[in-house]
Amino acid sequence: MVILVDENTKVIVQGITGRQGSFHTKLMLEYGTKIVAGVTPGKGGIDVHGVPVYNTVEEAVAEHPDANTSIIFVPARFAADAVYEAVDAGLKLVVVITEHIPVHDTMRFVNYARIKGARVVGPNGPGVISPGKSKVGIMPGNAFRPGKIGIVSRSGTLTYEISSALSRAGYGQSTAVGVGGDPIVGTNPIEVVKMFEKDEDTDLIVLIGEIGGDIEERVAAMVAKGEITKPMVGYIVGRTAPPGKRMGHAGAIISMGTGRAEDKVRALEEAGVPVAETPSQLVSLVKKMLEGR
Amino acid sequence: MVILVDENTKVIVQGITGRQGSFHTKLMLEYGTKIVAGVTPGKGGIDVHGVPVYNTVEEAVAEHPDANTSIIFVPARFAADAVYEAVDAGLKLVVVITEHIPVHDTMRFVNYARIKGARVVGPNGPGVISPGKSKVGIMPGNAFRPGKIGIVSRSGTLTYEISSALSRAGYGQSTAVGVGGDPIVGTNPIEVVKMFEKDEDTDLIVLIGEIGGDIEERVAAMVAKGEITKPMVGYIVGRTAPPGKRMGHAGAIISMGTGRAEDKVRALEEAGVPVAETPSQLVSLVKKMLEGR
Amino acid sequence: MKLYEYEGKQLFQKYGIPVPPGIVASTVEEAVAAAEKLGTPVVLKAQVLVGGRGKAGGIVKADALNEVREKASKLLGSEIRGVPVHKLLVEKAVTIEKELYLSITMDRVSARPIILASAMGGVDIEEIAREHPEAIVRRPVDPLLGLKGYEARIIAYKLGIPKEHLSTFAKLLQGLYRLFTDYDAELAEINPLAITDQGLLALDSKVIVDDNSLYRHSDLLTGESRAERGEMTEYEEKAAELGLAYVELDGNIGIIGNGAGLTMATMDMVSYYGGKPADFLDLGGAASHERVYKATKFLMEHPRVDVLFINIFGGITRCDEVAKGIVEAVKEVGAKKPMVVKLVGTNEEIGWKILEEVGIKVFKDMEAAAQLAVKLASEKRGVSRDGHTG
Amino acid sequence: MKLYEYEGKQLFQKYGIPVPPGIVASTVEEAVAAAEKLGTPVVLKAQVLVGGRGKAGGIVKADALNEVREKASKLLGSEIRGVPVHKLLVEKAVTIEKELYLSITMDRVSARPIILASAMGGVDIEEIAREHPEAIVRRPVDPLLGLKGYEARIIAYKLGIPKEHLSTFAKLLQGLYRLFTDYDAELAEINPLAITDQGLLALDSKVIVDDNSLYRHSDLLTGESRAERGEMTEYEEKAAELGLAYVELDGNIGIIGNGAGLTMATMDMVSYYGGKPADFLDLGGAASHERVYKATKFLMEHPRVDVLFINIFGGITRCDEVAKGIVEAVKEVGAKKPMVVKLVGTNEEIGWKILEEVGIKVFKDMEAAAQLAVKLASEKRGVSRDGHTG
Repeated sequence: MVILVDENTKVIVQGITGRQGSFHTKLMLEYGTKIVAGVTPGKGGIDVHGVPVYNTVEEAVAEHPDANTSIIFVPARFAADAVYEAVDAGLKLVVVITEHIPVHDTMRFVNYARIKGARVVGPNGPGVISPGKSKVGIMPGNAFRPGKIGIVSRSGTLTYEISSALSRAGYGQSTAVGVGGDPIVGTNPIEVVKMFEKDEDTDLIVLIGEIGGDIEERVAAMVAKGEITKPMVGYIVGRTAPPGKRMGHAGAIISMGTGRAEDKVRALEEAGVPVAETPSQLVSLVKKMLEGR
Repeated sequence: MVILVDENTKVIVQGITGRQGSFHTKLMLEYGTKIVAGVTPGKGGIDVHGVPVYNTVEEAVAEHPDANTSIIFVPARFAADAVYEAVDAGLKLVVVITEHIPVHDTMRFVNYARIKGARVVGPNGPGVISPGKSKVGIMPGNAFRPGKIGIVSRSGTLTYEISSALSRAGYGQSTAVGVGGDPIVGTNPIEVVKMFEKDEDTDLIVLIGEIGGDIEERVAAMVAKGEITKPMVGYIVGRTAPPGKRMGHAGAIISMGTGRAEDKVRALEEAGVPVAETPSQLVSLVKKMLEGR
Repeated sequence: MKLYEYEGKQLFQKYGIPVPPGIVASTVEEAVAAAEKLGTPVVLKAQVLVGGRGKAGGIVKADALNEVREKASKLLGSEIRGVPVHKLLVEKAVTIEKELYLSITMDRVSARPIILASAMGGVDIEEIAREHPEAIVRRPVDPLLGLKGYEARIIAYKLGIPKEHLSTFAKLLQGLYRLFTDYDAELAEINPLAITDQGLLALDSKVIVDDNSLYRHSDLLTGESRAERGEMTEYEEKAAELGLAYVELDGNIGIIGNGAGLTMATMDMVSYYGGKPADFLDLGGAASHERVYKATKFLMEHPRVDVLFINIFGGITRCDEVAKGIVEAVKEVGAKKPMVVKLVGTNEEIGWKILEEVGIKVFKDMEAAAQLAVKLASEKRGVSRDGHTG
Repeated sequence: MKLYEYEGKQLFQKYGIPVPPGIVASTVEEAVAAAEKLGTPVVLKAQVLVGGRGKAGGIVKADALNEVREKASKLLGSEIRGVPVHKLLVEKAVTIEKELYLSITMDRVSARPIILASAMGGVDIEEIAREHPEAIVRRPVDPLLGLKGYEARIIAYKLGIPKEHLSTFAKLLQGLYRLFTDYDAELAEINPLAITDQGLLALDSKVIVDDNSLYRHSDLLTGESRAERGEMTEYEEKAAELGLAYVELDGNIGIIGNGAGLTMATMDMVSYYGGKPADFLDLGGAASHERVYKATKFLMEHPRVDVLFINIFGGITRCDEVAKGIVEAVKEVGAKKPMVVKLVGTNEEIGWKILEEVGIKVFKDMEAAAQLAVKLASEKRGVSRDGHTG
């Protein structure tokens, strides 16, 4: 079953004529993702890597009524508008790659999407991949392979590093979700963990967290309450980060007494979720948990 | 069955300590309306005609979880806030009596209520009465009696005049809805007519319209298309009103080529809805239609 | 409240909507100075709040300063459709390539703001609607979210706005929407919105602000009265000061009702029986005797009113209060004009008694009362005519 | 961007949030003049962007002008927690009856603004949260609708605000919410919000504006650099100018990674093996060789860095580009400092070859690389110590 994206995912690329949009459209097509249309205002009529381009999402959806997903590469100042356009056109999954979107914009479009029954993933994230089925994102496809591990992560590259280590060790992934590095994201790890819990194609959940906020603590609380029953392994980065400083991601900051890595690690461990200190330890923990069953 | 309000309606009066709020609370109680609580910020703890008063609707609903309806008497500047408060507290019907509410405020709270699954009736209207069951409004109860006529009207006093004439002639009412005299109202005559069409306690619909907008024309179109099958009688006032002038009601104005009484009358008559020229004619038309069946 | 063209254009500028360079002038000298500053040719536009100003000669072009002087002298102090011209907007003339129509108003059915736009501008929207309904783009806007950029672009594409003006148009429309909401407008209209040699320009403005919202727009209040602005007659302004909902009409039967619907029904009925209403005057809900007294006195003193027809349904309004108010007025002003009263409802019998004591006949049926009022009015006109000829 | 207390209070005034009368002073004379104008007693408040300013002596009361002179002289030019004091806010002293806490920030779980309020103000929210979690009122706000009046009142009731201050509190909170959204704040905090002899007053302000939104808040940009404001170190500002996401730390192992998570993982691993990271430096996605060159050169020239540890996972980023950038930097600066590179992923073999050609050893395993970096760093410190002692 996997989560969020699969072989039925039909994608519209917003900002397809930009450098990033065009480049990743090519990579997604190569991966096998079904991209049905692209949108760039004023560029309607051309095509990009064989994908027809429209001026508006409304138009693109009218021509390609099977479209159900959008991936957004438009610049930060215009990204919120692009999300509204996708949601209003009826697309039910909107993956926002763009970084540096003002967080108040994000709060508004995330709440708007909720009202309209659509889901946003991101912003400022790598997107979603269900290996072998669909990649709606910018992750390198070769770091992933099909399997039974569900990965949810606040980080991009670290996820690739870990999934490729898991892949090498023989543990493929059902779906890997990069939720995005901003303080406010459309889909947070709590929600993704719940999806994995229900997904019959996922046997074990890898939670890659970092400093900032208390989402990891809340996942731990869900595990402690028995709401999550699948085995889970954690990895939390930023143990050495000083408080009050943003570590690259806008969301990676210890502030107002919350967000410390040590609190997250403790909460997870107290809930029975082993937490790795290095990627190789993480692979061993996964191995141990799966073989221990 | 009747529509909107009945014996299960449990009312919270917002602005209960004001002159109007207190006076009409008394009249509604005398009519038999089930008023469970009142709200006036800062006046929590007192009671008005035996009705306990709270500072907030949240508190009133916590104490009276059976409340499902609100009637609002608060001044125009605070009325929008009162509607949000009622809707957020989970009340599903909000009757707004207040007049002079800025219409942009109304647009916003009407759309908000829709999203939250609540219905607004009004503003600037007399409210709703289902004779013998419940009166959530300011209409004189003795002008109405139980029966099978559904009345929907943009006017207050004219409705009382007509319903009392109907009552005297032996035609009681299932429900009478005063939608309000503003250009934007929470529930328009189209919606009320649809409710009457489905209501098994309503045999005939009386539509009391006036100049402004084209809602009456749209009702006529529904009749013409066969979407409304119950007998209907119309009465449209403002035949002698000049264009560009507001006739008392903010919504009663002929502008931008729409809203003329003659167009409404023509549309209704062409759809087969007889339109009265005077209240006594209206009673005769009702008589004829009901006896002709 | 309707805004003058120049007031609307000041708001346009505040919201980034481009308008031609222009200066307001109250005197001929100011107009000439303005034209000199702007450079000729200019357009002189009479600032009056009536429709069809152009056809009535309120907009004229002047190619040179002496022409400005001559035409401004003619316009200032003249009347456009009965409204005196106190101010001119002197604007630099532009070369128009194409005229569009753009407005935002309220859609009663969806309870949302709605954008109306057409590539056929320069004429009334009614005319476009009648003759080319398919040429109007209609798009309701979610009032909780506002107009999103992509929605403005969609409208631009539908109007066929040329590529070079697309982003200006989208920004302009978003500005107009913000103006519409920030200023509680009932209508914000640009007609024509022109593609000119100077780019996209709003050549006219029509902004109507919701009277109920004026308390939060004190920047719009100029101190000029509604009568001075030509939005109300002198009597309407007087009635507004008394707190009465009153509209002046041209008949001779003075009408008082309680409730807008009932009052309009009263007007209609008078007309149905062959009479002519002199006004619409709605007492509103729960009218006190003071209010009734004020309204009655006001109409009794109105020169055009020959007969008074008072039509009351006493629901929350009490008939005894109404009767008391009428009697107070009659006692003060004297019963110079015949009066027909229909009075039913709460405390009706007390009310009837109060009125009958001073010799006022009371009806229970509004149709019979209307017929009598019409009859009395036609007699009065007869008398009055006799008086003049006699 | 963090705002100074006085900047935050200027915004407060714009949004109708009452603050004590106050004047900013950059010199002792200005401070004395301000105190004279306000009337003593006054409070002198060092304008520095660090926490715990009060405990560090940055807030002092002065009862008379000579005391103002004396204390302002001491404060101006001194350092509060390492940050030099350039400006004082001179405020009229008030008598405090009660201190409350009030802030708006973002709630990550609900993706909404959240109001935090407590009747126990004057101390850090962390302290209240730790010791009296039940004393904090939390209320998320719908960002599409904004904070409604009734919500502000509910919070007031929950805090037990005295009746006479209820409506001021509700207006103040709505003002704070508008400020929070209008200025894209991550945090808008009033601590303490005090009930004083002058009514409700915001005695302090803490406003943090989202850096990503600064393009729409040009009114906040004072021309002062982030380093001058004490928000960044000199090197952080330099890195920002180079477009690098860099945070300075106090160790000696310079860290470069691609991706914030991987870079933090690299720091953690260095620490896990006993080393001390000198920084966090994230190249971001799809880094070009120019970017790698800049980052490498920047750290090689940083005085505190003894060893460089570069940890790259080549996904979209190509390993050959990374290797090229490193070699460019080494060629320019010279290989004065040992360098450990872990490089895997897209085009890794080309990358390895490029690096090996200049004698840089490349790892495929980040843990082995981290261990080596730590070892080299401790040797280097040894050498360096030897150098000093020798």
